[in-house]
Amino acid sequence: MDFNDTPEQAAYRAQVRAWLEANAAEYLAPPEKPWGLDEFVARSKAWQRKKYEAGYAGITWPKAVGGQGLTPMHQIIFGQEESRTYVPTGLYSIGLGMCIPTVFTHGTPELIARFVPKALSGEEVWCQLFSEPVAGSDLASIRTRAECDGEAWVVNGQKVWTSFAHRSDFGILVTRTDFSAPKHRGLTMFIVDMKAPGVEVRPIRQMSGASDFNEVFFTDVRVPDSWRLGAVGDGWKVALTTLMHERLAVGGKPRHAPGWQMLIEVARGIETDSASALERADVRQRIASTYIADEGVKLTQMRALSALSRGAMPGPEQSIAKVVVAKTMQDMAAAALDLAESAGFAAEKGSDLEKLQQSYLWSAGLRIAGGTDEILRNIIAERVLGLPGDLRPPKDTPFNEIEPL
Amino acid sequence: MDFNDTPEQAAYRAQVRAWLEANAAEYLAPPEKPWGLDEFVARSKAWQRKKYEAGYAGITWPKAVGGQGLTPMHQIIFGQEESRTYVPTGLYSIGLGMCIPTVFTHGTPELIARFVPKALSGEEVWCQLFSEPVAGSDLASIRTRAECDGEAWVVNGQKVWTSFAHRSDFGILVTRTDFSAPKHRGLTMFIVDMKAPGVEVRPIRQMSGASDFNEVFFTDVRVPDSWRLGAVGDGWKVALTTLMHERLAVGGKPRHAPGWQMLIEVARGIETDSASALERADVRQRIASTYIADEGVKLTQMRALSALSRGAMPGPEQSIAKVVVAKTMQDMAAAALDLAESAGFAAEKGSDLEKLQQSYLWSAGLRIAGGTDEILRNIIAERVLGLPGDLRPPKDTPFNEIEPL
Amino acid sequence: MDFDLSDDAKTLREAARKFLEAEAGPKSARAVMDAEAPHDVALWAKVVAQGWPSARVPEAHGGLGLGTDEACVLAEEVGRSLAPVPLLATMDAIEALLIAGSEAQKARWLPRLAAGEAIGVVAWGEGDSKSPAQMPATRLESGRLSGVKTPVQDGLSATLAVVTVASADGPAMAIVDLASEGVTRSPVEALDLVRKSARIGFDSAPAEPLGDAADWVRLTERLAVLHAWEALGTAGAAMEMALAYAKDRQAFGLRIGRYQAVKHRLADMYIKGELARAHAMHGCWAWGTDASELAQAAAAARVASLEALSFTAEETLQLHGGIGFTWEHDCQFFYRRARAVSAALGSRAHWADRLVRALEQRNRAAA
Amino acid sequence: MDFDLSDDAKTLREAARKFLEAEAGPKSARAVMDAEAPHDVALWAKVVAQGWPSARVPEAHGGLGLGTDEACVLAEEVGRSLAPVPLLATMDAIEALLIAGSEAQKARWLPRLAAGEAIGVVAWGEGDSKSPAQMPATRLESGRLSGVKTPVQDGLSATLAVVTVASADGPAMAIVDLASEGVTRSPVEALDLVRKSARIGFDSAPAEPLGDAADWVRLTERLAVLHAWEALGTAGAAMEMALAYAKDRQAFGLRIGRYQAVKHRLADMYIKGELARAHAMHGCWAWGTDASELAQAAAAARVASLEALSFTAEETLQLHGGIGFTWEHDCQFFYRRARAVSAALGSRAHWADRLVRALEQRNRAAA
Repeated sequence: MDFNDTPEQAAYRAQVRAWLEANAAEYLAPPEKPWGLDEFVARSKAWQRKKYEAGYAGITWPKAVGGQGLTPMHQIIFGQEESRTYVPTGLYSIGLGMCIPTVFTHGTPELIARFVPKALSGEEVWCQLFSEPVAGSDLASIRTRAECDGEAWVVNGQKVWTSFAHRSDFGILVTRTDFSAPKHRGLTMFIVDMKAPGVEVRPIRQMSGASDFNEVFFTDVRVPDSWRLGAVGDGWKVALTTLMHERLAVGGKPRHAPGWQMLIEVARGIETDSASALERADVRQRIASTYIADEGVKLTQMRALSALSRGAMPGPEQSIAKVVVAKTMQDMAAAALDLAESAGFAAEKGSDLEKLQQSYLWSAGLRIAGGTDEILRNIIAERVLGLPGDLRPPKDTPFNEIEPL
Repeated sequence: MDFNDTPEQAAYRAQVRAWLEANAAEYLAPPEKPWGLDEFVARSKAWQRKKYEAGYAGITWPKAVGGQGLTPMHQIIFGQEESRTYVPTGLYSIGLGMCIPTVFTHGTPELIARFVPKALSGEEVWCQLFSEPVAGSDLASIRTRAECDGEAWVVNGQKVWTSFAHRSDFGILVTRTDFSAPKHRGLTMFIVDMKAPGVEVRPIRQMSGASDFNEVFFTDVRVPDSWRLGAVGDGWKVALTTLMHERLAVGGKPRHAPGWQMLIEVARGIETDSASALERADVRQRIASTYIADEGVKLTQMRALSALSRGAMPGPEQSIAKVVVAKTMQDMAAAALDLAESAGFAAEKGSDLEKLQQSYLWSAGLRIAGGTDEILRNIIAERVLGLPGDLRPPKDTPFNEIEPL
Repeated sequence: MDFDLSDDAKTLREAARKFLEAEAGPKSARAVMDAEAPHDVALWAKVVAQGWPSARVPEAHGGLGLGTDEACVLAEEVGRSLAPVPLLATMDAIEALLIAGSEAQKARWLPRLAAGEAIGVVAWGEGDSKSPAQMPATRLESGRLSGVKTPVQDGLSATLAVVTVASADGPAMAIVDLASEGVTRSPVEALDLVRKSARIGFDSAPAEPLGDAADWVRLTERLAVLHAWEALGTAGAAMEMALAYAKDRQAFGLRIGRYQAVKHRLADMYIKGELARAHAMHGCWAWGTDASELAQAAAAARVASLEALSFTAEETLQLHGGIGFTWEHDCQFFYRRARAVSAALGSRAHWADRLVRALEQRNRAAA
Repeated sequence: MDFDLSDDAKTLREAARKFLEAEAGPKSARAVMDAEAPHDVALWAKVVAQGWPSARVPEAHGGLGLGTDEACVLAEEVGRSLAPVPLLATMDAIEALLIAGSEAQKARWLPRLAAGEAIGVVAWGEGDSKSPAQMPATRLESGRLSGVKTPVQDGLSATLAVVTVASADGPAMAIVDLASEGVTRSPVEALDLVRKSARIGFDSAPAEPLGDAADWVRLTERLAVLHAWEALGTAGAAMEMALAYAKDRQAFGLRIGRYQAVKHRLADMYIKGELARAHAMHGCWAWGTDASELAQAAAAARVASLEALSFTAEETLQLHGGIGFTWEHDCQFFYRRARAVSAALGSRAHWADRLVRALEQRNRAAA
């Protein structure tokens, strides 16, 4: 066991670090006040452009599509170093993490040439148009319709939970092209121009007050057949590529989310009825269990990285990360707010307690987004442990004849 | 709200109490050393006989079958007063609680006349022969076979989890008489003579070392057709009568099982690293949650009694009692043993800690017996809350054609 | 033995439920959340017209003189409907006067509270992390009150406050007319956006002492029971919403209520709710009969109801999936209200500690 | 970065698993449970022949001089197989000598322990409710040891004991040959019926001090790691049994592993096991490199592994239904062993407290 870099890794890390010092100097501390959305987008584009030009974009992607053709360990080293700064990266995490790999896996050479470079350089932003109001966990039950009309398809329907839809240039879109086929077999995937006539984006406000997602409405939107990804009816297979990349992206504790350290600091400042909060056995056990969960996930991911560096593919084992982290955040935030009594209910702006309030709201969404706790436990039970799937209605019923049980 | 008896109830209670003082004088304290099985059976029979003669047996049963025709409140008042003593009653709880009500509900007048009085007086002991090794929670999948042979049936098969089988005179036995009928429709119920040739009883030793249950093997056991309960093929309906009475019998915390009081006493005696155990916040929260669970179940049962005294039937709501109590016992025992460190691992005979060790072993069985935690949650979800049942294979498949999924 | 609510209380509950289903509910809550006004003024007028604020006020003071059963079912129904009116806050203040008020104080305030002319509130928190049993910084000296109470739920609506003040024997109470000089008020942002909170400052404001330190302890026990019923109502409404959703929403061809992960979670909500209800009834009985078990029963009711409410609020949201996390959905009312109920009277851990103290005394007395 | 066991350790693990699957397992455990002998003598001879007791003993003292990776995988495989041999007890004592032994003590004992001629044990509990950090009553004065250690797991098998004694700086260690005069032993009934326990009395028995109080603290950290691996192995074996049963057993026409109540419980076992394994690996690394994180990593490994083991043992039994509760079934081995592992080195709460102490120091150091 060795927590140190190999000489090659150390050299790459040193090179990255030097580049970041030269290029990310303005991002070494958090911004004094939060950026507005316009500024965030502008800064994100500028930063992605810099990375692209310096050869730090698409690190693991094939050279043929403009990537660097390096190993996942290079990607991880770059990510580790980049995350020591406060550079803005979230605008591209879905596009470059999930959409473009789907494009270069299933797209024609023309599509790859047209879309991949501009995505990689940050010039064009991408979003993912999968979920629908009646198709959440059960993605294959989507109802957005695409009908063939000569050389183009006409799309009607509604998508939901689309991050950065209003700032995206293009999206990957899963539609149903055959309602009389069984549920998984009537789907087809397209690239869609988010500026096309008939595309309407409406922000969704979350419980926390923020609007990180959108609804997207499609009314007679025309998509050229040449922008199709994969064969007609093969949309589910194409979507699985995207979802496999989601598995890599949905991970551990969100950066800067409160953890055990904050619980120690909050407890240190509270004198309860019986003792200093930090001395109370229940609080200490809560700190311990938060540490066990959060650090355990980190260490588990390091085990996966070690396997990755030996050539293994990340498997469904990684599903434990979010299921552990989200519930731990929720429980820890609730415990801390309890401990803080009325100060936890009306917390001062910018205080640790306010961060814990946000964490309490945010964690409720994190337990759902990117696979609910329940879906992730099913994945672990079925794909890791080999248990049989839930009993469900036959898979070969035509979609338009399915009667819910 | 009123916790006091009505005048009528108070009068009955006073009468019971006076009778117990006169007749149960030797049972006011626990026995100095535990009785052997023979002595337990002899004392149980003598005590049941006394109750029978004094009119305290079959309190709620119809007078026509030898009962007293009184209300459930009378039964409860008698039970409350009786349980203040240490009289032995367990030998009859299944026979009189579940078997005989099935006999007088579904039996012929001849069967009732033959069996009910001698059961009520304690002369004959009864057991219930339902579960099988492959039919636990899923009772309707039993395989013990009864074949018609003229005026008698020939029984072959195996039952399990039968309390007091070796001390019983008779049992109620559910068999499969038609293997080609759907699972719930090929069953038939009988009375069986436990002393008949071909009946073999083997005790099952539990993890705790005690042997409270038996396996019962049937080899060509002949049962007269006149001892059938209900019609051929109606065994499931008859069994439901028994199970409805089980719901009344399976209840809250077992008498004398360790509760929050013991946790307080154990904690009071322990000085931990940081503080007296009783002062530790985690221990206090455990005491509180044990109290909430155990007293909450008691109070819930009082609510049900109040409803009962106004004529309501006990419903599936009562399923919460065991699911709460068993897990609370297990968690509390584990917490107490943890707290006691090495003294909790090797406890002195007769100490509170030894009782907690026993409780830790016993509670594991209690979470299973009489409906597992999982089955009880299903019952609550489906019968109380009205949620749909688990998706299962069709109910009308012939039993001998069922393929497990 | 009759461990059940009185028939009168049940009748009142039915009436209150019907009234609030028609007049209040999440829509009314959302309207207040989005508005400037700290409560639904029109609804409050109707609630007053129903006579509910006067429920516990003795007839001699212009009230209905009802028992604790009735008070508890009103709390449950307000909790269930999320009705954005200061009814419970007013009932809290009335209870303080009933426990500790002099005849003059009762005569002055009870009729006005009963008639809805005054809106009351009980305020103990000071924006720090103290429990209701810890000594406040607020002081009452020579009839002048100085200090700050925050966050005071319904404090923007109130016209009369019962506040805790330091005394030699522990926290005690003072009563203050919020229209007095030296009283300042401002809104405070807190987790519950419907039941709004205030910061109330007292700078030598005229005030009177109200009872002694023992009265404050007794009051917290009564309020623990009353607000346990509120929590039961809120948890019950959340659970019904989850249940309805589970019976309707489909995933993978099944209604999600068929999946054991969902149905067993709902069973757990029911179990926690039933345990909490049993303790809340015990508390109601102990309060109503002034039984020696009150300290124990009130603490148990509080702990069990907070446990039921927070679990139910969290898992109701979870069962709704993405939609439950949106601003537009009602899940947030329950999720946020659970924190408000906890903050209003001290956390589970505080009350678990009090419960065990009461049990220790009982164990000692039994020994 | 390579956060994985060494290839040598993996090879040893494979070999140990194969060997123990053939030679040990629940049958061997049951035989020892039902027999008089405190361990499986024939199996122990084979284990000694494998050289395992000598794993951590330096080559200079006749051992293999292997690293912590190898020690940990041996602990895991012994835990998995429930092998009724005093290997871990002996490894515990070896670790004590490695940390704190003088050259003379090492020279005298390590070769015999490595060769299986001596069986070691570390004994700290005194039949009361103290943690390993609390002061024992046992005293070492002028080379004479007096006191009682009980329950000592594997204490009936041991020939050499490292025991804690009172010192001015906290618990310290002494080493004592159990064949000495003044040593008495008797079996003690405890929850684990396979790994038998002894009461060992010392009445002015000749003994030597072994290191100082700081060495005891360091030893408990190393043993926390070693026994975390044991717990992982035992939990893993229980889970595999539960998993196999869930794939086979049917109820209501379905294999029970199809029911979410069952499959999600198994997923939770897996999750707890993976978290515990990650911390155990971190602990193994910290131990092997003598890293400053050892106090933190060892405590986390202990807490996480106890949590995984007790949950897995309890729910494995539950998933088996009635059969799991019988004497004849193997569930009881896991259910009882979980208590033994907890008792062997102090409870979760004790180690959670130590973990937080280590984290506080780290937080302070970072600030």
